[in-house]
Amino acid sequence: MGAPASLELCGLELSHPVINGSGTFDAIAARGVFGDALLSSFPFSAYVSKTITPEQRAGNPPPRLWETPSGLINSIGLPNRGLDGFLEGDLPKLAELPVPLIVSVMATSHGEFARLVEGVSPRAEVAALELNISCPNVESGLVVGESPEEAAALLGLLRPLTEKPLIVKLTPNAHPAPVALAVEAGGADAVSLINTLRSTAVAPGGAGPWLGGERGGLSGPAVRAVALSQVAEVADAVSIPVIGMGGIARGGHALDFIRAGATAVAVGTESFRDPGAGARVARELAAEVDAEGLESAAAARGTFGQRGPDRPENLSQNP
Amino acid sequence: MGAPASLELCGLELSHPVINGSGTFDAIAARGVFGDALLSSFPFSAYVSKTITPEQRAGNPPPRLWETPSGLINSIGLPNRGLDGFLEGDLPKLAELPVPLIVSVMATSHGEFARLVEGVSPRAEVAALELNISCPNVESGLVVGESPEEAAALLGLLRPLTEKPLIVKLTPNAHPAPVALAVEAGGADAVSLINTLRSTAVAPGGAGPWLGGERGGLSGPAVRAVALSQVAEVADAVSIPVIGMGGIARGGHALDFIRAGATAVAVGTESFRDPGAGARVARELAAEVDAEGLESAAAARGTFGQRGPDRPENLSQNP
Amino acid sequence: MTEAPLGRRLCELTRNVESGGYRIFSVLDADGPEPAPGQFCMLATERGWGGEDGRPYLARAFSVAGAEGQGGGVRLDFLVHGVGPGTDRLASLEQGERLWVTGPLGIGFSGPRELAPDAAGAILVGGGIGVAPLAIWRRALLAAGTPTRVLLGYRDRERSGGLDLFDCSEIRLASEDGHAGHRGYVTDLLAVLLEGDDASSAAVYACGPPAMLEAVRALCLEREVACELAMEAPMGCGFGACFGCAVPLAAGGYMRLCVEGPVVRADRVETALVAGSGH
Amino acid sequence: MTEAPLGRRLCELTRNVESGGYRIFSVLDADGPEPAPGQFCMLATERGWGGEDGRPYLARAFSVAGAEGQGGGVRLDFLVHGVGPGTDRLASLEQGERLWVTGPLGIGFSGPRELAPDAAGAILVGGGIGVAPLAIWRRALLAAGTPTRVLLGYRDRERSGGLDLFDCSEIRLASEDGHAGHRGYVTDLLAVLLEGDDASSAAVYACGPPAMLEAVRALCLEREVACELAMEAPMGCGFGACFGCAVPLAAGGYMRLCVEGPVVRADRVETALVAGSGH
Ligand SMILES: Cc1cc2nc3c(=O)[nH]c(=O)nc-3n(C[C@H](O)[C@H](O)[C@H](O)COP(=O)(O)OP(=O)(O)OC[C@H]3O[C@@H](n4cnc5c(N)ncnc54)[C@H](O)[C@@H]3O)c2cc1C
Ligand SMILES: Cc1cc2nc3c(=O)[nH]c(=O)nc-3n(C[C@H](O)[C@H](O)[C@H](O)COP(=O)(O)OP(=O)(O)OC[C@H]3O[C@@H](n4cnc5c(N)ncnc54)[C@H](O)[C@@H]3O)c2cc1C
Ligand SMILES: Cc1cc2nc3c(=O)[nH]c(=O)nc-3n(C[C@H](O)[C@H](O)[C@H](O)COP(=O)(O)O)c2cc1C
Ligand SMILES: Cc1cc2nc3c(=O)[nH]c(=O)nc-3n(C[C@H](O)[C@H](O)[C@H](O)COP(=O)(O)O)c2cc1C
Ligand code: FES
Ligand code: FES
Repeated sequence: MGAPASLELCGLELSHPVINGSGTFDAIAARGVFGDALLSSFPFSAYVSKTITPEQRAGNPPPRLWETPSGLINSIGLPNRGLDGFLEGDLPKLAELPVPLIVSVMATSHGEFARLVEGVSPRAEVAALELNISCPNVESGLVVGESPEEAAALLGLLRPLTEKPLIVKLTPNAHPAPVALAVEAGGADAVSLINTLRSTAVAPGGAGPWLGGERGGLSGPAVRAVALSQVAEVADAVSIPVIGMGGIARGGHALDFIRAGATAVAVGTESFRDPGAGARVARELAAEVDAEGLESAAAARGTFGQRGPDRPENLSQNP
Repeated sequence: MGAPASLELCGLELSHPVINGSGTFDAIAARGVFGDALLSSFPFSAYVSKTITPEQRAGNPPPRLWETPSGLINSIGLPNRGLDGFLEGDLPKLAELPVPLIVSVMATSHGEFARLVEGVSPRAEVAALELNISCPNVESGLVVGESPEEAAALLGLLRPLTEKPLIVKLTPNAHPAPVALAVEAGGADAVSLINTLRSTAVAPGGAGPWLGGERGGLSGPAVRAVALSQVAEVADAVSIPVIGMGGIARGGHALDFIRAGATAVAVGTESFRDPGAGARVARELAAEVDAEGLESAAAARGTFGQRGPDRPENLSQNP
Repeated sequence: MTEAPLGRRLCELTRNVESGGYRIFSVLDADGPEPAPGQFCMLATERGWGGEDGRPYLARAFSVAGAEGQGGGVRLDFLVHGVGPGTDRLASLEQGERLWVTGPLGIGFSGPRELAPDAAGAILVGGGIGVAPLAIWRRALLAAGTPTRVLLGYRDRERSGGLDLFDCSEIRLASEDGHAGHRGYVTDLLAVLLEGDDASSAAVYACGPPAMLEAVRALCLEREVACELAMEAPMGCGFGACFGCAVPLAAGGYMRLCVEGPVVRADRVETALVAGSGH
Repeated sequence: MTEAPLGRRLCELTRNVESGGYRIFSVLDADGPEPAPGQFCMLATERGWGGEDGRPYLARAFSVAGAEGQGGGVRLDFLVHGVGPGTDRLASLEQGERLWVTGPLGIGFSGPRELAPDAAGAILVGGGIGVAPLAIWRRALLAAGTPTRVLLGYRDRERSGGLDLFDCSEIRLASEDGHAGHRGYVTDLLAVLLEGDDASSAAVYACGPPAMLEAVRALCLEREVACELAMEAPMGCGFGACFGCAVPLAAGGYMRLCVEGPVVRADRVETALVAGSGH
């Protein structure tokens, strides 16, 4: 296991390439459950907070989960304490984590987004911000993450407000590469993807949607092949680092995402099945890297795209 | 099993609501394998041909398949004999099937699309046409099925060319409802969805993409929750019938799609696991309809959308 | 509460026996601590998780029904009733097979005096598969010398297991089909008890189907009897990560049942009828 | 070729025995017809298909290695080597478990004289798990009185099963590790045979890993010996529905191996090294 696993991700020093997906690991709750072992063996090399919004939110009515073949639909509805509650209540506790802290923020207007960035970024405990743009801009009615123009406008506004790295989390429900290019041009330091795929389930017996929030987002192994394709497309398009995620459950999957062009990867739903999944995936990844005789995971980066010129004539969406 | 299962789908009389997904059942090959039993117990209530293109295509180099958790990526590349080969070689054999024939067509320019419709639609054996618009328009560079404007323009061209029903097969890689509205306005008689989700896989060992075609399309149970959501959205938006598909493997799944607003459903990948899947799903569907005390599957149609006014405040893509 | 080791661990199945339509199975947890009564574990089998329909995918929550330190670790007992792919698979486990165990998780029961200063005794009210956490709780109460009554209710003979977990004879039974004890609901028995002195001198602990819990909750709130409910909600993770297990609070908003429960004071929740739970 | 019943059918496993690192298992097919030698079936277990990783999802292709009409239907024999989730699951089958069977599928072997007017005898060349279809073909040749030589090659002792399927003593063996017979490739044995008279008086039938098939193909084409290969390609359906099993043709383009094969004339294909097949 000689491969050095540490890396630099837009200025953050990470001890290995595996972080968590926003909203899939609550470090504060986990510390209550697992005690100080959480600090001494923290599973991720950076910690991404659950997305916070300007005001506090209770989240969606239950049921909030539905299990699908090899996947999970969640309709959580972003419960959080709001900006002030986060800064006062959560941030001091998250500052105790032994890894860099990335705070995920989301709002539905430019003004509110700016308020979040101005509130969060001056805090020394915060290493970087992730902009969750899978949200409508109430002013335009468009989903920011589905529109390169919207995304560019948002970056134009937020970039001057902070010198900390800005990571933009892309939505998978529209082609992500044009949006990735737009936020790169707007000064984003990295992009992360995929967020969950829009999906739903019928209540057993047929009485309408199962989920209290009616629609939800699909994650887990079921989406891995879609995520891999989107990560490869985005990594081909941009020069900034890509954080790849979507159904990663083992080290081999992480290596696949790195091959497709990711600099780091995130583990989401797999943590639900195994609270130590982040560390396990990092270990398995290091072992795979060794077994393949690579110098480091980074040496595999992007090899997916280098196949040579014999591409078949491709009718686009038609496989 | 008293429930009458027959229905009318844009002018076609179907003995039950289950048809096949284009490209997932080759009735000519199957007749060779299963003999005349195929004619006497044809699994589907209508037969959709594999998509044909103006000229013959060999398809993508192998490998063409990759199994994913609860799903399948295919990168087949639309092998077909081309319009003339189809009309001469395939159509006479397909005319022997005991169910209405729907011919799926695809082209990359308006002229070629028109040639296909003008070639296929006058044939008496053809009950309806399905337009596979998951393809680029080489003139504009846009994927027709991802752009309401492109889709509307195509319908404007093709609608006057035939009186036969035109079914438009939507792509799931962009929000399908705006495209569905555009083709409805352009005179489409029905829409079908979902086609496969853009996806890929890394070759074991990491030597680039596994698939000869590099990218492929994901189908099977893994995509069912995404398909259900898209079918519900489209059925909410349009008044023409919707043919729902994506991961249907059992009668209960078919009923879920009907609840979400589909008039008929299609079985694709499940036929690979069970050549008789179409008939089985139809049987199971009838049994479910009976068990729920419904008069017919149609009585369940759209009940998914009628949940009442207590919708939670929804932050769009964020579940 | 007892803290859980970080990460899931592979434990061997040492026993799986029939019990009135349910299965009681035990695993040997070599590394884990002894759970507190009312805590639960997330369980998944090592093999055969998943299946023709790609489910079960996530682990499933199970109350610890018994625990005993023994050579080589702690024996954990669980009671399971097959209602879906996960419970079916667990019910079919064979000795020597292995399970992924995460836990112990959640907040367990409080002693009667912690709930009400005058509560010297305990009344346990169990329904169906919900008898599981009451079994381990009863032993702890017994060990502490707390006077305890046990009321258990079952729907019918086919779903009437877990009695074996209560190694005592003083159980009052109710059954909806009348196959054992009082014909009717277990809450009928509770109502009678609460007519007497017990109302002020005992705390009630209930676990069972949502409708039963809601009836117990109403009875106890009405009579101002201290009461804890061991509740259920669909759980994705069991340790506060997914926010899936939301239960509406009387004060508005939601709590995560996995970290603030599964045992909760009856007056804290808006209802025990949590959407998505129960079967 | 034998037509298949429309739809998959549930058949019971009647036997599963070890054979030199492989497993030989038999199912009783109550409804199916007797397959022609070289045909295959798509198999999936009734339970435990799928798994922690959601695979196997599709059925898997297996050559029929033996078939015999008997009380209650036809006994079908298969030879399996665990190389992934599907073959592992099938290898673990226990008697009484049930399998989904679709088939018999594909085009089997042609008689020597159909391949070349002068070919009076047959040379069967098998490699590893590829000996399976040659076993049933050998019996048919024997029954027809066709002189037949059998050459089988194995990598090592751990992967050297299926000999039990050839109830005859006249097999020449090769093994890469030299544990049995000639140390080297089975194609060495074939090359020697083809030096003699056999080249013009026999047809060659080969099944095995892609590299072996390609070597056999080259040998036979060079010497103008009639030859059929039982090939492999990744198969999604087995009956022509998915177009997944494309094999490049010498004349350009592709064929679907499941309906135009799996047995094909060696000169018809561009190569036996089909991307995605073999292990
Ligand atoms: C704290 C706690 C303790 C528990 N203790 C025990 C115990 O000791 N013993 C015991 O037997 N059970 C116990 N349970 C309940 C047990 O966890 C569930 O019965 C189990 O999770 C069901 O899993 P399944 O796969 O068998 O069924 P599922 O298919 O998951 O079905 C269970 C219910 O979920 C819904 N459902 C149906 N399909 C889906 C789907 N696709 N996705 C999500 N939900 C669906 C339905 O309402 C169904 O009735 C406990 C639960 C909790 C929260
Ligand atoms: C006509 C025919 C007859 C056959 N007869 C026999 C027989 O008699 N006995 C026998 O043992 N085998 C036989 N095979 C081969 C057998 O079908 C395959 O070995 C089997 O399908 C492998 O399934 P698996 O799940 O065990 O392995 P898989 O995981 O499917 O792996 C097999 C190979 O597929 C590739 N692979 C890896 N991951 C994936 C993935 N996610 N999706 C797709 N491919 C992947 C790799 O190249 C791997 O080596 C036959 C095949 C054909 C086509
Ligand atoms: C229960 C749940 C809650 C989530 N909450 C958030 C969130 O608050 N913000 C966000 O950007 N992504 C959120 N996600 C998306 C994940 O971070 C991740 O992008 C996605 O789940 C795909 O990765 P996975 O398949 O490994 O889970 C959530 C996912 C799940 C399953
Ligand atoms: C192997 C394969 C080939 C396909 N070929 C076509 C095609 O030629 N034309 C088309 O419109 N859809 C094609 N599809 C998409 C299916 O018709 C269907 O839309 C999709 O597979 C989702 O349904 P399913 O999950 O039931 O398979 C193909 C799908 C598969 C798996
Ligand atoms: S079960 Fe995941 S937060 Fe409670
Ligand atoms: S395996 Fe599907 S066409 Fe051959």
